[in-house]
Amino acid sequence: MGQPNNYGFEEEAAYLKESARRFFGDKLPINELHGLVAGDPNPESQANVPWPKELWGQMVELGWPSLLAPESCGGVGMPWVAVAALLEENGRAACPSPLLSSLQSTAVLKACGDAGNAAMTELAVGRAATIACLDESASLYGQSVHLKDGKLEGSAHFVQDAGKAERFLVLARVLAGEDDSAPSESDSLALCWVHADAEGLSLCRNAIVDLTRDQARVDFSGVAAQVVLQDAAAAWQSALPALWVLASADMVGAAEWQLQTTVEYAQQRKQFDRPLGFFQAVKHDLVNVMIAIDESKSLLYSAACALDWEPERAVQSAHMVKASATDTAALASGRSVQCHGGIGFTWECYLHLYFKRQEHSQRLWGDAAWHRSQLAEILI
Amino acid sequence: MGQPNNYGFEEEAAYLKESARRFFGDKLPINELHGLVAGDPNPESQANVPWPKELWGQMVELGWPSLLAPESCGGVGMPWVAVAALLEENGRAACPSPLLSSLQSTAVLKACGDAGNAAMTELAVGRAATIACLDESASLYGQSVHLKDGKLEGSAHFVQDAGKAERFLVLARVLAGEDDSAPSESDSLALCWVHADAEGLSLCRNAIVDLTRDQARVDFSGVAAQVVLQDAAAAWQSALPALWVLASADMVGAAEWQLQTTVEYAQQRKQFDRPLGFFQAVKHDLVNVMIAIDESKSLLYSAACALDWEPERAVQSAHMVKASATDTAALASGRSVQCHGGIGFTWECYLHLYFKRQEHSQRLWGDAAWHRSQLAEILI
Amino acid sequence: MTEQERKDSPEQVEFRAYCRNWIQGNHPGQPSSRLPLSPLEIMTREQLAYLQSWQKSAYDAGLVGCDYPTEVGGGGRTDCQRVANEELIAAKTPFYPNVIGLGMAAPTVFHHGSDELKQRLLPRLFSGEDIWCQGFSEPGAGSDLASVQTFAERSGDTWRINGHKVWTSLAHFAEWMILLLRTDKSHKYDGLSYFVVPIASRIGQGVTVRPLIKMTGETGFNEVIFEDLEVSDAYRLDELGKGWQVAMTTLLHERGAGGLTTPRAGGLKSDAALTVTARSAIELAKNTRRGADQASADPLLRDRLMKQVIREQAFAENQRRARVPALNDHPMRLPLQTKLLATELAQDTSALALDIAGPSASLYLADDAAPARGQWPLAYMNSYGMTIAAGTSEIQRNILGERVLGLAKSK
Amino acid sequence: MTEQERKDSPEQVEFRAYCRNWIQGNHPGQPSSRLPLSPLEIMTREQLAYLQSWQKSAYDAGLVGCDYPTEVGGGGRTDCQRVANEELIAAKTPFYPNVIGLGMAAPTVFHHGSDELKQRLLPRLFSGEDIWCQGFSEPGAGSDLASVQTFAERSGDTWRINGHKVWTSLAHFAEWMILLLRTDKSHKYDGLSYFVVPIASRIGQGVTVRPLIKMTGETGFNEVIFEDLEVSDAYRLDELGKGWQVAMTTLLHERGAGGLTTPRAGGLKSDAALTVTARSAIELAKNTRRGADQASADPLLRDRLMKQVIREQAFAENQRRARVPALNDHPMRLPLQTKLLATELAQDTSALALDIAGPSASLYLADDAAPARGQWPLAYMNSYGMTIAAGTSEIQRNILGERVLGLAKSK
Repeated sequence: MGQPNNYGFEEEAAYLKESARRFFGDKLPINELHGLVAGDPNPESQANVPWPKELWGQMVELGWPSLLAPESCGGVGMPWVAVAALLEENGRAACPSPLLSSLQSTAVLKACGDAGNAAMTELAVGRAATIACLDESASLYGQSVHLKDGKLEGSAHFVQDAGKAERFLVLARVLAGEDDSAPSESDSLALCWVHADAEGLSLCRNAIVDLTRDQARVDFSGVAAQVVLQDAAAAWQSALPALWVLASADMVGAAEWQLQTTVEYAQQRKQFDRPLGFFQAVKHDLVNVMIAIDESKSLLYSAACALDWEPERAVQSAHMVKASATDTAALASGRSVQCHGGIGFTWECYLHLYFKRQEHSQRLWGDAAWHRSQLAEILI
Repeated sequence: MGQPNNYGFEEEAAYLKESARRFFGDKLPINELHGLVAGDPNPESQANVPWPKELWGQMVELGWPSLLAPESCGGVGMPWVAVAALLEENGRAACPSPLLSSLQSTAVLKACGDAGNAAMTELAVGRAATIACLDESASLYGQSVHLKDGKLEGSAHFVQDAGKAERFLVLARVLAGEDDSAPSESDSLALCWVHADAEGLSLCRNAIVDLTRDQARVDFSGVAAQVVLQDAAAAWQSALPALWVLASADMVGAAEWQLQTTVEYAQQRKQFDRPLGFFQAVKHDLVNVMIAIDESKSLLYSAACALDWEPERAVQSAHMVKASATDTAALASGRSVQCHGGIGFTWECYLHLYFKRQEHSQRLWGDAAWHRSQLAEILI
Repeated sequence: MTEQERKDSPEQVEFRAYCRNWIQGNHPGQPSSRLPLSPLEIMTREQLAYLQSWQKSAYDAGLVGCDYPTEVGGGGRTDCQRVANEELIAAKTPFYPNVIGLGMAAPTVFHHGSDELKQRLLPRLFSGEDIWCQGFSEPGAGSDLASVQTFAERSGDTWRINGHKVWTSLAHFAEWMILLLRTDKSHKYDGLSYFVVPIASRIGQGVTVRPLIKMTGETGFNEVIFEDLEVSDAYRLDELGKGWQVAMTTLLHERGAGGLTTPRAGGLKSDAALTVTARSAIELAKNTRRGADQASADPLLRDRLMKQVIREQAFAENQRRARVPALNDHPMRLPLQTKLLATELAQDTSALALDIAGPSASLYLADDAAPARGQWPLAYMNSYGMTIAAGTSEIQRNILGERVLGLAKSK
Repeated sequence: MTEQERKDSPEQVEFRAYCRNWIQGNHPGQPSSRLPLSPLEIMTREQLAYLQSWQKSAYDAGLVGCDYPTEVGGGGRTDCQRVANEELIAAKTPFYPNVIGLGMAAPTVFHHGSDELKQRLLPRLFSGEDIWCQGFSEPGAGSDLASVQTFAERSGDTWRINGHKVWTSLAHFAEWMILLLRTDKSHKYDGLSYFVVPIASRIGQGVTVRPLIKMTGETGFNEVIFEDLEVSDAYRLDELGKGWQVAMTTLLHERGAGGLTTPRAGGLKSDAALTVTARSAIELAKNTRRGADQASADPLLRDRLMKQVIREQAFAENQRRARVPALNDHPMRLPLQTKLLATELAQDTSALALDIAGPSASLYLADDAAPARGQWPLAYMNSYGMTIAAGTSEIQRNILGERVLGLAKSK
């Protein structure tokens, strides 16, 4: 199966993208976002994460968290390219919400076949969910939570939107024998569905740099788990490209905001009696950011389209876009602050929200070098 | 033993550097060099390497090839920093001569203790020499020439200035047993001294890009060898840092020529009614080249000084300067041509001589990544 | 079915089948001598003759100029050139030699020339019988194109031209030149006009072509000196004083779809020449020994190779996305990047290949032991021609910053 | 014996021994609370008091202002400040808080102030009792310093000052400011004059200090607003209209030896704070798990780490080579690189550290699990303060291109 030239990006996807841009522009202008999340600058203060809950309610009403779920589960069954476009707008708005995490959870559940339907139905009615899968070294293969006799034990690290989630989709190592200490190659992996208020589950919130996310270590102590899929290694593996694509979409959108905001500043701000943008040091920097964004954006729709049309190419396309978007985010963050000069270094300038969100995203779900090394395994 | 603050760069070294600059400026102006080596542009033509032999004669008279040799061998016993300075000027002039190769040969002979004295005495009276040590994959540890019963067999690759050399200093694997096919860890290495006109020795000249060097594969077929050192692995190993430092000096000097020539062009050439250097794209590029050169140059004298004063630091200092100078050469070459625009891309513009010399040097004696990987073995 | 094919119109479906069939029976096979890396590096009459004969046979079969009207020698089809090119690429045929003609002169003459000029010039342009060159750059006007000094003085219906053009690829083989010159010295932009002028037929009669040698040692671009060359006013394109606007048409085609860098009207590479792609660099890495291993096992080289693979894929996807309006906020944002990206990509890929080759990168075309017959150092050096010619990379970034991002002009 | 010591003069030999001995008996030990990364990030009175008390004790012992004449409160020695600083660095003492005073105000006042001003101001500057700040940048004059609009109007021997300064580190703790302002609106450069003005003692009487918060969330730099602040003409440095020349003295000290970036008159880091060095990044890599291995085993990270090691070593060797005339063709070529290199080096090293830390780089100061207590993301963000303040990296490159390479001014 090949890909359509236009990525299968049809009218309904374009409409979704456009209306999402308007939605965020109307409901979450940058000054309001800043007022909400940047109230307490003190870097030594503990994690406390205000976020626009009402907005999330409206997103649920618009059906956004259920876009990916099939109609049989109460979803809309939109193509991946449409969801990528939505998340691009989400990133452009730097919106703090469990939208990305919920859609990523859906992506994993979709890979579970019918076994994922019950959980997906909950997601489709607006239950915020997130994936708990990383160990302390951020390995993707669930080394630190295990499942035994239907109970979860251990800790999942770097869980995104943990404070907003009502459900956790937990990747756990299934212990077969008595020995529950050392993980081994032969352990199987299970996916479990856990309520946030389940007994034995507790959050240890991280104090993070990013003001538009929340993150926690989730501790499981004999938590009764609903097993979605007992032997989930293949499903998990096949869902990973979608997770990378969705995470990349957020970075591409945020980078575009960084570019446009800096371009506006370079048009208005004068130095030596000329607009900043006159100077090639600024102009060429911004052009390089634009080029990087466009490369990532083109790879984004190509990879999303692969998820829709050409799943056999999805892994390599997804590695490409996450590697590219990560580098783009780093470049856009650095250049946006540097080109703003002094004002860009202040808390009152909105840039820092995006700078921090991008830094956060860059190192989640594999950094650029890791994705390139995986790609090399495929292509060399 | 620590290093003197001024690198031990005393008056006689300064005088040598200054007089070398004047020598090359007087005797080998760039237009004459270009006329000599760039007479036949055809890239399909076979290797044919004109070089200024009379100039080499004058260099011998000035005692340059014998600077490193101790007085007991007819040399001058100058410090390494002085020799580095001389080779910086040699690189600035892009001079085609066996000076670098001869001084590198001396460096290896010096590491052989008294065993090297006889050969060093020949070098000191002006016999041009070069090192033959690389196999086809450019490994530094002599895999492809072997010594048995006093005879050399095999081929050394990428031998520099092979067409100019009167002596070859050959690194050869000593075959102990009957089996002469597979090299093994237990083979010892020997250093041998061979006349260029020895029976059984033949050159297969390479057709190379660089117009200011010559290079050949040297084939040995039962060549009677004068063994300088039978068990030479340690001496060879200890001489390597000096080889890297001397090669780096040439690149630093060549890069400075590239910078100054391009700066002059950017001062004179006008575009859009302004000198080229007005535009930050050009100005900042050239500043970046300057910064790179200065880093390499500072590391160069530091490493040369380590050879003189602090041999235990010589290996890491030499890795640093070869890595740095290699990157500097690449940057200076690319930017010099690009900033010149159309004229920089022509044969008649002298830039290409340096571009090609730098490209050649970058990949000799280990590229930048290799030197960094070796440095990491020491420092991490 | 390939991606392209799925969206073919009925006309395209039929034409694609026709092309595929024709190419199968008419592939010219390998030439007797090495072909250059691109049409701009053609060095010998022998190379030229081989390539001209190939272009002529393709034109006769209807594979060149497909979308131009039949009255000017075209095929009268709709969006079919793309189809022909895709099939030629897939079949790895050689490129066409008349690359400046097809990529730049044809659209310029078509949009701005008189009917008489179009009917006279375009058929022999498409067939490759008349090679074309471009007279824009001058010793004093490289990046600053509007400052050209070549001057045409009118007397009745005749113009007398004096001036000096540089960087004119293919001029030594060219019958015709598209020529930007000055007809009024008092206005910088409005003083420019645009002509087509004969070259080969006027050598020694007002035209001197002097080959310049590139840093690679190859010939292929030239200085052209005009001394009292007389041409008729009928050779003028568009109105007097509209030269700058006509030149923009030329450059748009050059920059947009990359006449110099990407196949446009069928400018395809021969199998015999190296293609400067990440794939070729990967092959080189696999065939290069690095100590005990292949160079392709080196983690740093793998990382750099993948960076190039990703940039290449992004470049291809840019071209695809440019045609999806809903995914473009500014219509020129992607097209204006094409030349810059393609040329810097080729530069970085060939630089990487040299690092992969290690000391063997020193070996040049005439050395039997050289990897890829010495074409990697050749490609790396030629890449600077690409990042300099037709608006340096710096100028491309100015254009993008000014026209797309709306930043103040850097002049 | 260290490298430095070998070249000591007899005076330096003796002074070095004295310093070493004094420091041994007077190291202030660890503070009770976290110290900031640099003096410019001092946030609390508690931090300040600790550091001021340390500077005072060092000054009383003769380790501050060593090379200034005794009449202005200095030590009257020759080239001994360097020796004191080397010993302080070796002993890992905390830095001095009055970094702008020592690095910029002191040389400026010394070279351009009246004898009366020098004798009154410098002793309390050296002792750290009076903290100093610098009033150069304005909302409309960042890189373009000569366009400052803060204006002083004369009436008799009194000046009335109105204006708005930004980016004034330490102003919230400062007794004094060095202030570049305008006394004549009709000449850009010759209309500038230079004053020292009181800050803390005039809060509410013509001076408002409003802390700005950095992107890191830290305080530490400020806006200062002057509304009819009246100061005596005795506070002027040098002649009326010579402000630009005086400012150049300030900037030369700032840029040359890097008041903001390298220890000058004894601005040293506390042991408690992270040092942004390749060595620290290597330690981080050794302590970070990456799958089954340490991050320090990753070939790509090793390569990046070594790049930083090499740049750091080159930076140090630049300072050394700058003092060997025979190895310098242009006397300002190396000194003018110092600020640019130091700040970009710190930026790249901290960015690398974040990549090494991986997802843990998300953890900030208040997170117990954060590597290096969250100071790497702090350092990375603060590095942009460094590459922007005191002449952005872009301005530094202009200065180098113009003053060292002799290229045309980019303005």
